[in-house]
Amino acid sequence: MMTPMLEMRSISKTFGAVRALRDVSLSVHGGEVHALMGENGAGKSTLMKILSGAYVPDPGGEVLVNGQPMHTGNPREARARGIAVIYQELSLAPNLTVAENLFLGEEPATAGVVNRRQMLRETRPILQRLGVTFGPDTLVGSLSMGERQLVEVARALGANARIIVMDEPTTSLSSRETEKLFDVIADLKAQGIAIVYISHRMEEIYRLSDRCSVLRDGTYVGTLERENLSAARLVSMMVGRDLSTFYKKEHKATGAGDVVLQVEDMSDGRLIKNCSFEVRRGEVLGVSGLVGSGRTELARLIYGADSAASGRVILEGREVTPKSPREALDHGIVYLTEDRKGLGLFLDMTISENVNICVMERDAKAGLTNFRRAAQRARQAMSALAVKAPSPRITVGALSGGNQQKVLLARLLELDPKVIILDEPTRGVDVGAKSEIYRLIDTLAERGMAIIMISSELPEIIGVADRVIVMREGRISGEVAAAPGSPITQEAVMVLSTGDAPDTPEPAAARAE
Amino acid sequence: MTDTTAQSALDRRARMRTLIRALGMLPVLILLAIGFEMISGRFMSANNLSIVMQQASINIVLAAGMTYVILTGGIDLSVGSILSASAMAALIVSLSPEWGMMGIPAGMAMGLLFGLLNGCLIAFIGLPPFIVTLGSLTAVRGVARLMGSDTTVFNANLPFAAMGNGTLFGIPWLAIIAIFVIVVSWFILRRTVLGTWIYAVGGNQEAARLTGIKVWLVLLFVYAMSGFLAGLGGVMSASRLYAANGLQLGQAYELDAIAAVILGGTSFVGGVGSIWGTLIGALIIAVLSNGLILSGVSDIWQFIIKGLVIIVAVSLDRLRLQGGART
Amino acid sequence: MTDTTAQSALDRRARMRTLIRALGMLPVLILLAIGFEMISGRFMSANNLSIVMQQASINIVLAAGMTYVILTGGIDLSVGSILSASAMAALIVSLSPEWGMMGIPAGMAMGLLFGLLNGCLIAFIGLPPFIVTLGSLTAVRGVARLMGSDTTVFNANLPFAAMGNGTLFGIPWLAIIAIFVIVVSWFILRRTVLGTWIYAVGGNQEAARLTGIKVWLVLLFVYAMSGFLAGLGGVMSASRLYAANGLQLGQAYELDAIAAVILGGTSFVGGVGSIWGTLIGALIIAVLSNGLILSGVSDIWQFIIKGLVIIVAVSLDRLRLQGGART
Amino acid sequence: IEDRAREINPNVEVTSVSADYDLNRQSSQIDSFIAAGMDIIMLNAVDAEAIAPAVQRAKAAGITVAAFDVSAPGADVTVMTDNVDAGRKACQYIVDHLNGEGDVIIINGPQSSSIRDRVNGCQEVFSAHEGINVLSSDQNGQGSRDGGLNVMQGLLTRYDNIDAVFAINDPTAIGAQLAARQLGRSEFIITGVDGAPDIEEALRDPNALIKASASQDPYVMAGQALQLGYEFFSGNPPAEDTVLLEPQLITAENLDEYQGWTAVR
Ligand SMILES: Nc1ncnc2c1ncn2[C@@H]1O[C@H](COP(=O)(O)OP(=O)(O)OP(=O)(O)O)[C@@H](O)[C@H]1O
Ligand SMILES: Nc1ncnc2c1ncn2[C@@H]1O[C@H](COP(=O)(O)OP(=O)(O)OP(=O)(O)O)[C@@H](O)[C@H]1O
Ligand SMILES: [Mg+2]
Ligand SMILES: [Mg+2]
Repeated sequence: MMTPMLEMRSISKTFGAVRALRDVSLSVHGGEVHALMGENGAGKSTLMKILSGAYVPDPGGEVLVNGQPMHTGNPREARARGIAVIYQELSLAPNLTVAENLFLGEEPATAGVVNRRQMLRETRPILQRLGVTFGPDTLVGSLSMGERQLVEVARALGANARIIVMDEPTTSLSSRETEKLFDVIADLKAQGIAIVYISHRMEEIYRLSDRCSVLRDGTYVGTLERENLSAARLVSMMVGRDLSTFYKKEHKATGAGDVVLQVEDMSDGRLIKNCSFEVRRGEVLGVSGLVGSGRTELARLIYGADSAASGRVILEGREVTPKSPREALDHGIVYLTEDRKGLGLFLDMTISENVNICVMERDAKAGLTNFRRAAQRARQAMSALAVKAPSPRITVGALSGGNQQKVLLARLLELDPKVIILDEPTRGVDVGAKSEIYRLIDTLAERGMAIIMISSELPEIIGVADRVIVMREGRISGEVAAAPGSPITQEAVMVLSTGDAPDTPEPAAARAE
Repeated sequence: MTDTTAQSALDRRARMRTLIRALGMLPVLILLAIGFEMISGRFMSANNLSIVMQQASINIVLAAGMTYVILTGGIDLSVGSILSASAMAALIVSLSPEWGMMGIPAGMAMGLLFGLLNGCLIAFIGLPPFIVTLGSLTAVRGVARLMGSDTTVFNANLPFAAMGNGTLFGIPWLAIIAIFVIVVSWFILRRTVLGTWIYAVGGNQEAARLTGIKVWLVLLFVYAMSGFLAGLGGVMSASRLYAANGLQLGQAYELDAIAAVILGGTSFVGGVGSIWGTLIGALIIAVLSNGLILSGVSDIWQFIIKGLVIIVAVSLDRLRLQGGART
Repeated sequence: MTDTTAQSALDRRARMRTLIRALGMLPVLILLAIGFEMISGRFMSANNLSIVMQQASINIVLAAGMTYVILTGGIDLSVGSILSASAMAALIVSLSPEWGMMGIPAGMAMGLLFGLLNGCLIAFIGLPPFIVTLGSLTAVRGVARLMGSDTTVFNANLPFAAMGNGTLFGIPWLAIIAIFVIVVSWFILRRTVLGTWIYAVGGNQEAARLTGIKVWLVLLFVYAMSGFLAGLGGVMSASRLYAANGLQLGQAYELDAIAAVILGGTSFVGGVGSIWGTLIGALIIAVLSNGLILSGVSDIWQFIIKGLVIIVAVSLDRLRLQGGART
Repeated sequence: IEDRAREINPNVEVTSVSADYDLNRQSSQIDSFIAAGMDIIMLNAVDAEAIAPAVQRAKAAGITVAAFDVSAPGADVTVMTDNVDAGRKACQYIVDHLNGEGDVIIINGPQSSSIRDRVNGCQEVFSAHEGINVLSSDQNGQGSRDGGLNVMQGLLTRYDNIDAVFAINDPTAIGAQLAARQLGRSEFIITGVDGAPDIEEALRDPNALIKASASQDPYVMAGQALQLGYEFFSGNPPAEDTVLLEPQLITAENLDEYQGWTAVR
């Protein structure tokens, strides 16, 4: 057998008291998609960051590229050796344009003077290959999460790397972009490029991976060949439990409840145009659409985070139309942001503080923090949502992505809301946690909460939602409901989101106005 | 069972770490004190320590106010000017025969007023704190000069002179006020809801807004508090000096206050830091000034040594923590 | 086809927006100029405009250096002290009979040296810029005083006096130097790889590190540049005054420089801003100082008006943009 | 100044600016005045030598420059206190009081030419008497109460016995006295320079440590400078272009004769 393109041998890494990785080895061949699986906090990202030079591993391990040892802990060197990484926590400079981000650190230049034209010229085909709608001159700061993720992908493509690591590249991508990405991956494979692919979406792993290695609690568990891949085996390797304990929603076609929330004619004067819909008690309303179709924007309008140009929000028959998040909260409308690090969590504060921050004022006596109540809430929330952390006094920044997501959810649930808007609630969350979140959504619905769930993952939306509205270019392009006996189909949603069906107007025309 | 033990052990360790971070500069302070004692042989006398506390007191009060502001990720450059205007107000009022003691509330009200003005501009119009307080640094300085028609106002029979020069059980009143301010600030920051909000706004202002925190209230509060404490500082200064001067008093005090806060480990980006660190930072600055005079170092060299000690102190801290946080 | 047109229209609009943002304060500048012309009737004379340019020149040079630093999210408080030390160096060297002209490179080298020292501490040890430059603000001031043994150094026959007082086609040399610095800075920031790196480090330092950008190099460069330009400022000041003084020269210049940068729309969080904005910011400050004197406003009121104008200027800007960016 | 200016010409337009001890700023201000077409510039120079080029520019523009308080080379007229003499007088008082023997301290200030002159004058006197031992002369009291107080607190801790203190100006002297009061020290006397209103009050107090201040009179000084400047401007150059006002040592005894700064004239 030929030497693997990439070999990592007995890598360990400790952060202070935390042992993130213990003696992990991994080898990847050219032309192979090697999936890396594991629960949140298993150490996948840490391993990849060691590969990219972002972290210095503990002494003892080594990284070989094409059989040659590589000096670790130096991003430049890793890059020079043909390694490109799409980071899970996006690492873009928001103040620069797409093109500038693509070439960051490798600007085409003569005598130190940037050749902007060349940059733009080389960026366009890469963006076209990914089928994005924004141009190379766009400021990254003005892109949505999903679009930024595509920029990251484009950057890895532009680097002409031999080894590409993709750390959860599809968390904010909808099915169309994901398909595009898969096409690209197939291309890369054909060119003999080695790909390490990290994802919590099982279907992606089945589709893409040639081999799949599993990490658990920072240790290497094993590698499965493609033919041996099965959900049951993977999950039991990842969590050491059986798949059957995981939650699967059975559709009980509800829809009997009264209307709780009505949104009428919402527009923001820019992207969102005349969106109207309603949600009933105990219903899970899915919101689907392509990246950049305006789902997040719409949710923010309803929540009062941005000011609407027109439109009303009617809660239980009364017009509330919140003008600030605070008003929305007071009315019992809560919103879970898709950007948990940027807009959700206070990373330097403890789990307890993050969970309690919304209800603190209510619990307080004469403005004094009620520490006993806070500790109690934090403890209950941590056990109810199975947050894996040694103590509620740990700062949230030190948790893995999935656990951070649960903390954020816990914060909203403490408010006991009437309507809850979840924006990509399972973004970057592992299978176990995902099933817990689905179970939670279902319990909440059963308790009579109205739930709006925005998601880019089609199977998830179809599995969880009772009814799906689909957005395209800032409008609600249609609705798909599950009837007993005829569940929502992926095709129905796809057609509405891309406008490919013959009877819908051409997209360019829609934009032209 | 083991879980809970492990749990509380971790808890304790986390708490220890916070403490160490807060007290980060304490070793530097102690080293400086020992050094100066060895050089001068007089530094550690009770008498001199009380002098150091007294000299530090005004900066401690200003730095306490600055801590609130910097915790929200802002900055207040106007404290020196506000101090000057407040001292003027306190003295002018103290000159009126019957209402002499009203000079104290007058000075503090003056400070509060300017602080509120800063706060309104920052909280409601959303102006950058640096520019707003730079503007008021200049404008309030003008007001302070105007109040005394550009002369030194003095009152040899200041009714509240005891505040500046008296002691309680041998501890100067100024020092007691400063400690009181620190303790109250600790209480506000750590024990009240408002305190948590302050940290939250500093940690991530947009997230705080989305969480329903009244960001405007927090911003208004911190700048008002900073102004109010600068007003208190003005009263303290007036009571100590029996005089105030619109042009010179309080010049560049903002730099000392900010230095104390940053030396104390509070981060410029906001959300991280503690009031105890500020206390230690302010004491380091005061010990340096006093100790260098006591050691007979000439004025010029005092500058050079002070600058170097500040840099070395944070270097030590950084090397010890090995953290890469940018402040 | 339609797609590309729409796209390039969008592109153009984005570029327009950047331009408007960069020139944000230009209307304020023009309004001020017109206002002062109406009040004093002399403001717009060629003679006075050349004086304004000359007065602004040193601050423009300092503010240009400060722009680099603030774009990376840092700050440099030491520019005033470095200016003073460099002016001292330039004058001391100029006094030697043969090597008089060497005063110019000597002053600039002095500035570069201190800038590099700041840069090393920030880039390699990772110390917070505020504390490092606060330390050097103090220490370098001491060095400047030491260099002249605390006296004013004076050279009536300064070999490079033309630089400070001469003109070229009626434009003062100082102004030409300042414009040159701005143009070069624009080129570096907008046209070179290093410039992109500076913006990247300011936008997201961690991302910059991960893409293999030598963050240390960028940091070293910006502080060295700031020091170097402060050194140039020192030479300019020396050539204008024929004298330098370690204690007083350059006091609080850092505030004016920072104010110019922030007035010019550069954000404190880093990564956003342009050098043209800085130029306009510095001109606003100079126009204010000159125009108020020309209009016969008394000193005290000059303070108050200056402070208020600064605040009003950014308020207008903020209201116009309706942006919520915190700086 | 303004009062006196109106006496001379009721329609006068007066603009005053302060330079905050900053040479560059002062230089710019003079340029602005030139542009504004002023007739007379009353200059309180930040630096006695370095201001020369700016003065030259003003004169070249046909403006009369009248320097006061601090000399300015090239000024058309100069009126200033003889600072060396002020230092001499204040310190002579100390020497006399100590009968030529004792440990003394000089609290220095920001190094401007007038302060340097005062210290020089003082040191001249001290060094002429062998019995006088200067313990410290390199501490900076910032010329303010605040700075004087802080520095003196340190010095008092450092030296157990002090016989006399010369402070470079009155605020520093008062600050030093405050420090002594606080620490319960009274073995020494203090002298200063200025004759400001607050020192009058201090001198009046029989328990004061401050015994004397060499006064200067800014009002007279500025007034005279303006008068001379105006005459020069009107084409009558005075016989001497520099007037050194002799400082007057005020003590508790002669305080009643002293007019002070605020007296109505
Ligand atoms: N900078 C850090 N400091 C301290 N601990 C860290 C740091 N980064 C990661 N960890 C810890 O290391 C462990 C592994 O984290 P890592 O991010 O590699 O997990 P992951 O497998 O990528 O999880 P996810 O699926 O949620 O992305 C976690 O326990 C995490 O808390
Ligand atoms: N902060 C912002 N400033 C300017 N434009 C923005 C901003 N955020 C998003 N946009 C634009 O609004 C459009 C819709 O974004 P939105 O986040 O609502 O999309 P989405 O449907 O939620 O997609 P995603 O799956 O990527 O989150 C995007 O094209 C984006 O360019
Ligand atoms: Mg990860
Ligand atoms: Mg979204």
